Amino acid sequence: MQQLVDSLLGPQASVPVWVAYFGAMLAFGGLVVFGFVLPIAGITTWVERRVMGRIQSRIGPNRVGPAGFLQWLADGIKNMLKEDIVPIAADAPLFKLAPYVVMTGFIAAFVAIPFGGPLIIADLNVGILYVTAVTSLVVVGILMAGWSSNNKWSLLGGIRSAAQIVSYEIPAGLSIFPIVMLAGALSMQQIIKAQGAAPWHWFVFENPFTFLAFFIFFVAALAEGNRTPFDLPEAESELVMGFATEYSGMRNLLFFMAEWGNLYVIGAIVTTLFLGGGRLPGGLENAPAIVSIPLQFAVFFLKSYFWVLVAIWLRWTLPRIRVDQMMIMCWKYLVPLAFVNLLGTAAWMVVFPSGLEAMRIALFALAVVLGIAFLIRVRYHLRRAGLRRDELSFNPLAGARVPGLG
Amino acid sequence: MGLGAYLRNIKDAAVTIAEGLAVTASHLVRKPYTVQYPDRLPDGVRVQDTLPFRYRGILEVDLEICTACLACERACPIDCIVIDAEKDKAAGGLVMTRFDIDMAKCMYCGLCSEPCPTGAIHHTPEFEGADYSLESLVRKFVKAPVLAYKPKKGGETDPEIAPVLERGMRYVEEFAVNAEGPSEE
Amino acid sequence: MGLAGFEVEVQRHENGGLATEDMTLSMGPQHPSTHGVLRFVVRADGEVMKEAIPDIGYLHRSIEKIAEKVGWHGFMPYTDRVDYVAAMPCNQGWAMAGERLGNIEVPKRGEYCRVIATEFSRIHSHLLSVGSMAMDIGAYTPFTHAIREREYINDLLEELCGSRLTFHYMRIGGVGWDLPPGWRDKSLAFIKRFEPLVDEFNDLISYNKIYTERLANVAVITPEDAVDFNLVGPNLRGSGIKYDVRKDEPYSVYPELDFDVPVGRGEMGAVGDCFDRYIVRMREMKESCRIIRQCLAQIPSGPVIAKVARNFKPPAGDCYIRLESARGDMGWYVVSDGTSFPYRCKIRTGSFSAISIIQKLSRNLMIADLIAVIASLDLVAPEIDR
Amino acid sequence: MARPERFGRGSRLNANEIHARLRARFGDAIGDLAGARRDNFCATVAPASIADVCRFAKDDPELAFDCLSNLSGVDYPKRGVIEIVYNLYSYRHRHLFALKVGAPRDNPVVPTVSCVWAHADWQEREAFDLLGVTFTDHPDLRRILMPEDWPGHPLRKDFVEPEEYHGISTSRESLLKA
Repeated sequence: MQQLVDSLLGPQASVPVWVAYFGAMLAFGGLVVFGFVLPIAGITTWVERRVMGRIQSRIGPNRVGPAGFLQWLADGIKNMLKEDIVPIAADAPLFKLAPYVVMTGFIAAFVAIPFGGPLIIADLNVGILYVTAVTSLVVVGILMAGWSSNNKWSLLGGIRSAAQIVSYEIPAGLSIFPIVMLAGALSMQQIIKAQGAAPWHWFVFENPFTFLAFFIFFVAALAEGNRTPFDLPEAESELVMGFATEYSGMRNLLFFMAEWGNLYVIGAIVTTLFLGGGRLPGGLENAPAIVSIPLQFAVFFLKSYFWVLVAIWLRWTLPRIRVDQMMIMCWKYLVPLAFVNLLGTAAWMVVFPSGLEAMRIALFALAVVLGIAFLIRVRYHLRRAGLRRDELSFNPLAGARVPGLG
Repeated sequence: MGLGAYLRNIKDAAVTIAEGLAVTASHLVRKPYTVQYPDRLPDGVRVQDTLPFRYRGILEVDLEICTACLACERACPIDCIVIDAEKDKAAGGLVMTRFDIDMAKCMYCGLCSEPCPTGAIHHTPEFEGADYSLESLVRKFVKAPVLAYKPKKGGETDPEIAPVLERGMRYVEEFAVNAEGPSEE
Repeated sequence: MGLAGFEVEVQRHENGGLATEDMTLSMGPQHPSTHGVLRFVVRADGEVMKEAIPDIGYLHRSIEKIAEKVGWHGFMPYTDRVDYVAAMPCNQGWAMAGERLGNIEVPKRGEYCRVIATEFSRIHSHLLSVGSMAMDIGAYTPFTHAIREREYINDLLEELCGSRLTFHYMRIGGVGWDLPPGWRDKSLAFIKRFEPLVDEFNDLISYNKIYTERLANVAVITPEDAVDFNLVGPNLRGSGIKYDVRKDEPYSVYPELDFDVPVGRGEMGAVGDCFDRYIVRMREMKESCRIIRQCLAQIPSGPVIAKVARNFKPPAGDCYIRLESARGDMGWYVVSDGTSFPYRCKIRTGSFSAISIIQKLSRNLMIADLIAVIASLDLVAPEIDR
Repeated sequence: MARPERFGRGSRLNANEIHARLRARFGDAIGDLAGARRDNFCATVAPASIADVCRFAKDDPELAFDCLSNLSGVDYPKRGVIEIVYNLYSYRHRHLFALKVGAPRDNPVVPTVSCVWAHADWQEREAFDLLGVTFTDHPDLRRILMPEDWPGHPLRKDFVEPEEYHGISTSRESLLKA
C-alpha cells in the first residue's frame, strides 16, 4: 500500500505523508469491503449453487439475471426484507451481536490479505500472524450465537465449532511455520516476494515437506471455515442448522456471507503462502503499473478463486465426519504430520541452504502426473456411464436435456 | 495402531476421496437432467402431452355417453362420486340430475373408470388442480338434467357422439382389466 | 474452596470424573433426518447418548381400520399408502391375501408383471434409502443422483400403471394392466444404463473413507438380536443371516428366477453394522436388475388377471401372508368373515420392528450416529404407523 | 458372527408334529389343530398358559420358534372374545405356526410374552392401544400409536369415533351433500 501511495504521490507531496497513507487506506478499505468482499461472497453463493447443480445433474439458479447471475442480489434483498426474529427465551443482546462478531472476524482478515502486486490494505510485518489471529474471532461469534439462542441444537453446534476451530488452528499454524522459515518473514508481501513466478519456484514445491504442509494447511483451513467435510457446527441432518438454527433474515445471511467470504480468504492465504501469490514471469513485473498491477491482480485472483472452486467441489462430494473423528483426525494425523513438516523443512534448510532445484522440478512433475492420472480417471467414469454425445456438454452454463425418457 | 495401519488410513482416505472427486468432476461435463416445468419446456411441449396414456389425472366425465349405470359410484372406495338419476317416462329413459365428483377427496385410484362400460368417466392427463377453496374442487358435470346414453345396436351413428364414444371405447380397452376381466356376479 | 460466596460444589462420579447433568433433546417430529414424522426423545451427555426413546404415531392413519370399511377391491389403493416409498409390495401383499382366502389362481403373465413391478419398486425404494442415507451422513450429491435414477423408474411405472407413487397396479387376481407396448425395451434400456451407475454410486460414496468410517462398527446388531427383534429384509441380512422370503418361502414366480441374496460380510467392521445394512441394499439393487431382466425374457403371453367377482366375497377364514417388500418380510394377517368387507387386516411391517430396536442400540452412540442408525435401518414413518 | 446351524435350514416339522409336541407338553391347555394351509395352521391356547407355551416353543430345540413374526388382535363381539394371534416362525427350522388366545372381551387380560421375544414388546403395546388388551407383567404398557388421552380402543368393532378431540373436530362435512 505504502509503495503504491508513494508512487502515486511522487517525491514532492503537498500533504503530510501519514495523511495520505491514512486516506488511501480508508479509501482502499472501503473499496475492498464494498467493492470486493461483499460481492465476492455473494457471487460465490451463485458459483457454488451452479457448480453444485451441475455436479448433481441439476441446473441451479437460472432465473434472476443472465444465467441466474443476480440471484445473490435477490437473495440479499429478500433476506434484508425478512423479519428479524429473536426468540423470546434468547439472550437478546448476545444473540443480536453474534453475527457482527463473525462478520468482523472475517472482514478484518482482509486488512492483511494481498490482492496481487502492491495492492494490500496494510502490509503488516506480522501479516500472517494477524490473519490467523483475527479469523479466530469467528469462533467467539459462533459460540455466542450457539449459547444465546437458548436452543440445545444451537448450543451443540456452537460447542462443536469451538472445539473444531481451536483444534485446527494448531495444524494450520504449524503448516505456516515452514513457509515463514523459508521466507524469513511474516509479512504477506515478503512471503510472496520470496517465491518465484515459475510453478516450481513456489513454496509448495520447495521440498517434500512443504508439499505435504500445503495439503495439511488446506484441510485445516477448510475445518476452520466450517466447510464440508467439517461442517459439523451446522450439520443440517444432525443439528437442524446448528448455531444458526434460530436466526432468520439478515442475521442469518451474515453468517453465510462470512462462510462464503471465508472461502476466498482461504484461497488467498493458500495462494500467498504456497502458490507464489501474484508473481508474474520475467520482465512483466517491471512493466508500467497500469499493466503490471491488473495482471498481478488477475493472476492472484484466479489462483485464489481456483481454491474456492476446489472447496466447493469437495463440499459437494464428501460426507461429513463425526465429531470424535474430527478430533482424531486433527490430533492424531494432522498435528504430528505438521510437526514432521516443521522439522523436516528445518533440516532441509540446513542441508540445502538454497534449496534443491531437482527436487522442485520433481515435485512439480509429480503434481502434473497426479493431475493427469486424475483426468484419466474422470474419463473412465464418463465412459463407464455409457453416455450419448448429446448428454455431454463442456459449456458451464449448459441448459437441460430435452425432457422425457431415453 | 501400527504405523502400517496409520499410513494405510491416510492412503485410503486420499484414494477414495480422489475417486469421489473424479466422479463429481465427470458430472461437470454432463448435461443437467432438469425438466423446467412449467415455463421453460421446449417450444410447443406441455408436460401433460408427455404423460402416458394410462396417466391418472383429474377425472372427467363425458355426459353424452354416460349410461347412468352407477357402477363408478359403487366402485369408489371413498364415496367421492354422487350421481342422481331417475326414470322419466316422458323423456324416454334415465334422466341424470346430478353427477358430482369431489376432487378434493378423490385419491386417483382409477377404480371408478374400470367398470365404466363406455369410458364416460375417465382420467385425463391434467394434474394442475390447485384452487382457492375446497368447494371449488367439487366438479359438477350436470348443468341441466340430461338423458342418459343408451347404447345402440350396430354402432353409434350420431356424428357428434360417435367420436366421443370412440375415445371412450379406446379408453375402456386400455383400462379393461382384461378381455375376460372382472364381471358382475 | 475458592473465594467466599463462590464455593463451587464439585460433584464427582464414583469413578472420579466430574458429574454432569443429562440433556434431554427432543429430536423430531420435525427434524431434517427423521424420514417422515418420527420423534426420538434423546437423553444425552454432551454428544453421547444415554438413550434414544422412539415415539411413533404421528403418521397413524388407521389404515387397518379403514380396511374393515371399504371392501376387498376398495382397500387396494389404500395399501399404496401403507408404505408409499415402495407401494408395489404392499399392493401385492393385499392381493395375495385376497387370492389365498378366495382360492384364486393368478395367471402366469400376471405373476410376472407383478414381479417386474415389485422389483422396480424395490430398486426405487432402495435408491431413496441409500441416497437419503448419504444425505444424512452429510453428502448431498449422492442423494440427487439416486433421485435422478428414481425418476426414471417413476416414469416407467407411470407408463405401466398411470401413477408415480401410489401405483394401485395390482388387483386381487392379477394386475390391472398388461405391459404397454415398447415398455419392455425401455426397461431394458434403463437397466443397461442403471447398472454402471450403481458402480459409480459406489465409487462416489460407498467406499469413501469418511463414509465407511462413519458407518463401520456403528450400532452392530448381532444375528440373535436381529431375530429376537424380528428385524427383516436388508436389516436382517446385514446381520449375516441369509434369509429372503423370496428364496426361503418362495411365492409368485420367484422359484423360476435365478438371483442371489446378498448378506453383510463385515467388510469394514463387525458383521451387522450400519455399513453392512447399507451395502446389502446396494447389492440388492443389482440383483433386482437381474430379476427384471430374466422376467422380461421369460414372460409368457396370456391374460394378466383371473376372473374375480366385482363384489368379491372370500369364504370365512384367516391367512398370514408373508412377502419380501423393500424393507423385508412383510406380514399380512387377514381375516375374512365371508362378507364383502374384510373382517380384520393386520399389517406387520419391517420398519415397525426395526424402530423398536433403536432404544437398545442407542446406548453410548453419538447423536450423529443416531442419524446413521435411523438411515441404515431404512425407517419409513408411514410404514411404522400405518 | 452368524452361525449357520443357528439360522440355517434345520428339519422342518409339519403342523401336526408341532401341534403334537405342544400337546404332549401342555396337554389340555392346547386346543385342537385348526387350519388347512401352511399359513393358517393354528391351535388355541388357554390364556393363562400362553407365556409358558411361548417360552417352550422358543426354547425347545425341535420347535425353536426363535421369531415372533406377528402378533395381532381380532375383536369378535359376537363370541365375546378378543382373539390374540401369535404367528411364530423358526429361522432355524423354517416352520410357521400360529397360536391363538381368546381373552374375554369385557376384561381382556393376557400374560405378556415380551420376556420371550423382544419384538413382542411393541406388538403388545399396539394391541393394548388399538384393542385394549392388557398384558400382565409387560414392562412398558403405554399407548403407542394413539395419543395418551385418546378415549377407547379404535380397532374394537363397537368403537365410536369421538366428535371432537381437544376441541378439534374429527370429521369434515361432505362437500357432496345434496
